[in-house]
Amino acid sequence: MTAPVLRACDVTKVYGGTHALKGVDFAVAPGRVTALFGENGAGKSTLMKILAGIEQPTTGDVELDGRPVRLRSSRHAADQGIAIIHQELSLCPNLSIQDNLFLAREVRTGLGAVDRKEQRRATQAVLDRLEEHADPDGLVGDLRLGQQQLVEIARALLQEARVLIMDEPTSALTAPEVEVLFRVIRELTAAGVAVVYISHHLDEALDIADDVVVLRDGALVATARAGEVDIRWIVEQMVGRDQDTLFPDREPVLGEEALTVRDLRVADPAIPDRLAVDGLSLAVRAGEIVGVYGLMGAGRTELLEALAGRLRPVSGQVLLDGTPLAEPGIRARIERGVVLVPEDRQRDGLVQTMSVGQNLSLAALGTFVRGLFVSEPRERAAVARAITDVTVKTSGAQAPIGSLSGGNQQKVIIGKALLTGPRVLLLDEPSRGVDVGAKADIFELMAGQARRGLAVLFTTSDAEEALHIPDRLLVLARGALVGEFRRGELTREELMRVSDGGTPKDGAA
Amino acid sequence: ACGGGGEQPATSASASGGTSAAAGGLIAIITPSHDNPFFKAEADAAKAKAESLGYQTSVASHDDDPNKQSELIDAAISRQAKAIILDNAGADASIGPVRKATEGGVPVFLIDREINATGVAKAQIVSNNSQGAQLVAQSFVEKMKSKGNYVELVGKESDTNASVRSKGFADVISQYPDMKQVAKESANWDQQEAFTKMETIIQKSRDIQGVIAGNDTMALGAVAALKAAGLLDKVTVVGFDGSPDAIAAVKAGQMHATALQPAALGATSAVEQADQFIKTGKTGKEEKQSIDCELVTADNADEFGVFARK
Amino acid sequence: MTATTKTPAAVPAERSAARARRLSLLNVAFELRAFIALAVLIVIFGLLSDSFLTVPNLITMTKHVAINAVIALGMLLVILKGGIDLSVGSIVGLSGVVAGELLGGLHVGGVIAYPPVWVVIVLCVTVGMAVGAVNGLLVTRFNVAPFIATLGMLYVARGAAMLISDGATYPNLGGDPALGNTGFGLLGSGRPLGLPTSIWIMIALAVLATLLLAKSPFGRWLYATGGNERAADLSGVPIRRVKTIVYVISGACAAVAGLIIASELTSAAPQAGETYELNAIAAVVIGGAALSGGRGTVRGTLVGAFVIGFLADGLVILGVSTFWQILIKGAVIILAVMLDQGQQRFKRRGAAAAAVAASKEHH
Amino acid sequence: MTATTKTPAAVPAERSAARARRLSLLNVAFELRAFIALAVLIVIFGLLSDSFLTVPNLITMTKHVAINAVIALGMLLVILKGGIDLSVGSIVGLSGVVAGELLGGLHVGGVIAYPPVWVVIVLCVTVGMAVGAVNGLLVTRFNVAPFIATLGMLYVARGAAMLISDGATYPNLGGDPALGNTGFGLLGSGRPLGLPTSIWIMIALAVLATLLLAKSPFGRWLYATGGNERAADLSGVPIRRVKTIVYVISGACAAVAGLIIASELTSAAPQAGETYELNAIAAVVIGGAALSGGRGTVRGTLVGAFVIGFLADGLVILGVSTFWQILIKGAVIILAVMLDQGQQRFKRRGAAAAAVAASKEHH
Ligand SMILES: Nc1ncnc2c1ncn2[C@@H]1O[C@H](COP(=O)(O)OP(=O)(O)OP(=O)(O)O)[C@@H](O)[C@H]1O
Ligand SMILES: Nc1ncnc2c1ncn2[C@@H]1O[C@H](COP(=O)(O)OP(=O)(O)OP(=O)(O)O)[C@@H](O)[C@H]1O
Ligand SMILES: [Mg+2]
Ligand SMILES: [Mg+2]
Repeated sequence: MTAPVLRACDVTKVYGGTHALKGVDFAVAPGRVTALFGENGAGKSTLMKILAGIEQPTTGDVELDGRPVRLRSSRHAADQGIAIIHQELSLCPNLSIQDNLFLAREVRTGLGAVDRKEQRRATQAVLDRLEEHADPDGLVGDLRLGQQQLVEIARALLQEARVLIMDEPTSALTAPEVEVLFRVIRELTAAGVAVVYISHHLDEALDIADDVVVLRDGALVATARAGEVDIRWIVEQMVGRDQDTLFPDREPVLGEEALTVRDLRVADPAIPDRLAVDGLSLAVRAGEIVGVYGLMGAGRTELLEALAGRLRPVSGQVLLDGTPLAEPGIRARIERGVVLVPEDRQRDGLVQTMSVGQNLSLAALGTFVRGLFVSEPRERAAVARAITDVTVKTSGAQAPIGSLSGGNQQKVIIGKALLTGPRVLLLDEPSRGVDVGAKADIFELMAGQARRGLAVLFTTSDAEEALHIPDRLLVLARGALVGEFRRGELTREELMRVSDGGTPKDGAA
Repeated sequence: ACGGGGEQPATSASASGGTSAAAGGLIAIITPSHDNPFFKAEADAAKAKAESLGYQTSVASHDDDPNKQSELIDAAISRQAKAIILDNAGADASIGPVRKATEGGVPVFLIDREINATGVAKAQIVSNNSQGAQLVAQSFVEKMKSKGNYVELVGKESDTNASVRSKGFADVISQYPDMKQVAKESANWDQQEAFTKMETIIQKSRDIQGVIAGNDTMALGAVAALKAAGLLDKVTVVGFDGSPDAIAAVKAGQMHATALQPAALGATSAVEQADQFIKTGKTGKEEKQSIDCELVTADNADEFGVFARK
Repeated sequence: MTATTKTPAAVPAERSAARARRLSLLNVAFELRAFIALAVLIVIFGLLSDSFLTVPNLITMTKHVAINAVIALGMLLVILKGGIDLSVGSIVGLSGVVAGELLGGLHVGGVIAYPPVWVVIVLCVTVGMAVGAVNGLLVTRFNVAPFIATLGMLYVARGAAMLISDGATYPNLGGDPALGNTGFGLLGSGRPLGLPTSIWIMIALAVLATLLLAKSPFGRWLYATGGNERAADLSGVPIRRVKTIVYVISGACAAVAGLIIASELTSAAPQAGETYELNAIAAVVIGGAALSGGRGTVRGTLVGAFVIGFLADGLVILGVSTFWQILIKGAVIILAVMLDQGQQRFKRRGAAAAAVAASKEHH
Repeated sequence: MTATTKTPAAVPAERSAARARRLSLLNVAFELRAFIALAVLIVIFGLLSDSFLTVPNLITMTKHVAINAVIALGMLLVILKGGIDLSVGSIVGLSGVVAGELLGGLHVGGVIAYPPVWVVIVLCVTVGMAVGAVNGLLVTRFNVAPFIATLGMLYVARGAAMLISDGATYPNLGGDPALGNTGFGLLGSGRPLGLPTSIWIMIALAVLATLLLAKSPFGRWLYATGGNERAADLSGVPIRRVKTIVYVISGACAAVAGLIIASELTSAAPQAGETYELNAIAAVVIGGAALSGGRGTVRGTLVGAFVIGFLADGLVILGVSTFWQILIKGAVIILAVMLDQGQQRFKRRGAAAAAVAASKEHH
């Protein structure tokens, strides 16, 4: 193996109370693709941010070409030839594609002005290379998510870096777009660029990788040559424990049909040109856990948000216990017993300025009111019960919500939803970004609620979860149902094929 | 037609913004904000007089912002007004704009406040602030039997009239060694601020026998504070302007005196001189004309109306 | 590191508990910073002037504080929501003018009706609430930024006050026993139990506001909306209603302040209340509220109002020139908020340092 | 749906191109809304008054617009960043006072030096920039919210202006040929090529600002910082520098406006510029900028300044009472911004309708 160009030596990173990285050694070699695997929250992005100068390690060093460097900022790292594609899009929606691509590294004319012509030419060239037909002067905010991700990729390519870090570059890309990206990656490695590739699509990542590195709970647990390992091995290393304890068996006791959805159409709130949910019908019975699997952008979030009353569907019908949920609005749905645990914890789930207890009781506040005021004893009792029910680890109801770990924050949000006494529990990616233990707790919680007769509908991006947790799995692609399976009916490979192959309507597009 | 007040002569029945070809042309009347009744009275009087002489009028307020005043004068020039009747926004800050108007062919007739230059405006018809202040101060001293502690409330410190009046007060009161000024605060011509400051001053010492204020609004604020503190019987309050509210307070025995500035008189006289100037090129009067203020006390309060003798 | 007999899990738990205790002590100390600022002011002025620390003077100053405090309580709710209300100063003027107009008699079909004082008060507060409702409507239904919506209403309400009064001051709001509309002056000059009515009003509103914020569901909704509007929405909080209501309350508070002023002076001027919005905002922010919403208390806001009011009166008592008064006020606003920022940073740094220490222990 | 011979892929592409064209036309129409508002004003005033649409009057009005426009250009940059600058009005006053003080002579060790006019101008602008730098420092280093930092500086700068001038107005800034410091008046009264200097200054600054925003890297950085500060930071944009610079520029613009006013009046009053910040903010917002940052243009801001200026002057020419003027101004601000919101919603709704149509076609 050639000498590594960039290397992290015994790096730790602490955020508040969480240890995101625990003494990790990691190296990338020129001309090779290193695939980094790990569960949500394993610390992949944190490690990459440290290598790209965005975060400083709490302890440990970064070495470039064998010499220790302190990468002060992303700009500083970029100047050293390290480029990164961020997991979360970091584009300015109010600027054009070319402005985003050249932000802070504008091409200047002799007079010091931005050389738009040259920039446009270069932008066109890099877009062509990615086989993306977008106007270099079009606003980024007008692009669909996948195109934005391509812009993010294009920006990194333009830097002609020696080290290119790709943190989930394909989460919103279609299969043909991924093909193009892989071609570009191969061109880059042929030219001696070191590439780090992170993706939750394990087979895809294994496909492009030369080396494999697995992180678990902030520690490096395994490294290997790509040719020597298979997906099964990677999953084992990632999860680090028997899958059976994570995915307990259960025997559902099914009741009547609780939630019925008929021919639902929902416009994408970000890009109204597009229907995020396109003529979907489904049903969930009391006591049943139904999973919704799909790639990013499949429309799962919009589906759940429409059911929860946040988005107003373009057309279609939603029924609870056979009666239509006619009244619009989240409040009305909560009163009828339909409640959502949102995907984005920080943005939609928690009120950061409030305590654990206040967050827990927020949605059910009305039930504690006596006379004009919230009855403190009632609220306190309910909160205490919820904390034990959903097994939140906290110093008390008074603790600020920010002091909890991600998994416990997620449990608080679920607890908040359960305090409303729902009939239908909707959970959008309930296991995203929570650690293995909390994940098991959350699944156990879902199972417990189903046993008590709730209808549970949840989404996931994790294939293992999709295969093992739900009694019934719905696979979504581009807003439409492309498959429905009972537990055990489906293998991993089949799932990938179904969800990835585009909608049946589009055929082999 | 919006300022209200004043009779509408048949010749100018149309809205005031109409053609300047009609009748005798346009006279622009510019005063400080009409939320002070004094300026409103003055503007109303000028407007009524000008319209009775067959002129169009445009009434505007500069809110004591010299820049806005300058803009209003610009507007008058570009509309080729025949004359500007101006209660200005600062003795120094107004010289430039007045000169600009004169050079632009529009004669300016100043009322109420003078500017620190002569030969620029055609007339400066101002109430004699100094005389009025002395008049009030004299009466104040007499009522206080030439001795005692008193408070002075000064107007906005950037306003010339505030300092002229303050100096007028001092010219008189300083002759009486037993008159002791215990506090001097600016209340920005404002009633609520005068009220608050007076209350605070009372806290410093209740041993106060007199309050002399730069205008009636502040005097009335002081009256309210003194009344609330139960001191009004023992304290002599005097103001300046002769506003209807103050005259009512004088009649009610709450204020001892105020100096009435004959706003209407100055304004009508300015319009008459403007008319004269437009027709003959001369006003026939000296530039600086001062109109004496009149002392209003309980003895003669009934004789006065809205900034004028009845 | 020294060896320990405790289980590894127990160590960090205990440590972090100790840390939390330490931090919360610090927090209390800083929560008190507005109090500290106030205490510093009181000590300085008390040393420099004999008359400052007398009971009557403290009562008078508190009376002055009351007007700003009443407006600031309404403003606090708006700021907790993450908004701002620039129109309160104009509402103060409008409310007084409406009182003046009503006490002067209503022309109803040829006859003049003189509504009793309580009706006048109710109507004035209603006018304030109406202006607030327009603010709320603009913000919630038409998505106009609060700054712009209330800036527009600043002009509209002031213009309305001027038009109603024709720019004139309403003198003599004492009413006439013959007409049965006396008593308006009591709001300003009454002294139940030895304290001016306005102080009682401030106390009553502060108690109400505290109950509303700390005890009622609405208070919780408000904090949630200001803290994270999207999360509040998803939890079923009626965020539009919450937002509209805070503007209505703010308008009502401003109207009450307008009534107090008019009553104290027994006269109402349409230009009353100019720039009062700035004082109210300053009080709320000095009291520790975040302009971004979700953080702030009634107690803090009251202390903020006291800081501003005592500063102003104290400088008058000391005879400091008006010009210095302006400059010092600006400096105090900035310093108070910098102190707040310092606190936040300090808190964060402390937490990070503790975590690193804990992490070293691990190895 | 009717059959089509085109390939399935081509249909949506073409459709969306057509839709994009339609939308962009609509967009231009709405971009023009401020122009439309202006045009409506001009037509109404032109019909109601003969003297409105005369060349001298248009020049005069533009001269008045220039002062607000100069301040608004600086404000635009601050608002593009997502901030706000409340201190500009006070800087206007401070700048004039400093000019007055300097033209009156500097006491340097017993002798009095009279700096030439250009030195005076440079020093005044420097003072404005210094106040802006303090704003920037407070915002970037001490994390004080822009509203509060600049509110504090509003008082501090005003107090400073009052203290320097002792509240008095500086008369007669014409200078003295014997002292070699004449020419200050030209800034206000000069008429190169027939247009007042202030209009030329406005044009020059507008051109500079356009170049800065549209052509320079700094402009990109500014829009990026206002649009997504985190992304800008990650891309290596020096966001602190960008933020500080916009406050400095805003301070400089306000100082220039103060100089123009002082020069026009050949006198400088310390209270000059009160509430000018509100007019500047209104101009920027009417011109289509978002207070949240990242959206706004020089052209729009100029048109906004013209709307406000022409409205004020037109109402005076029509003889509308001052009270109505205040009210109408507020209403126009709100309406202009509601129009903007309407546009955004319209855009979204139009797109949603198109999406439904497209989906129906699919089936
Ligand atoms: N800014 C932050 N503040 C606090 N905690 C953080 C922060 N960033 C990351 N963490 C925590 O650090 C841990 C590692 O996060 P990281 O984003 O590196 O995971 P990841 O492996 O990239 O996960 P994913 O697959 O979801 O992207 C998580 O527990 C996360 O909650
Ligand atoms: N990282 C992101 N950055 C910006 N916008 C995003 C991001 N992720 C999602 N969105 C927006 O949120 C909407 C939610 O749709 P999304 O793509 O999440 O559908 P989904 O099927 O729920 O997929 P997933 O749950 O994997 O995100 C998208 O249309 C997109 O506009
Ligand atoms: Mg990650
Ligand atoms: Mg989703």
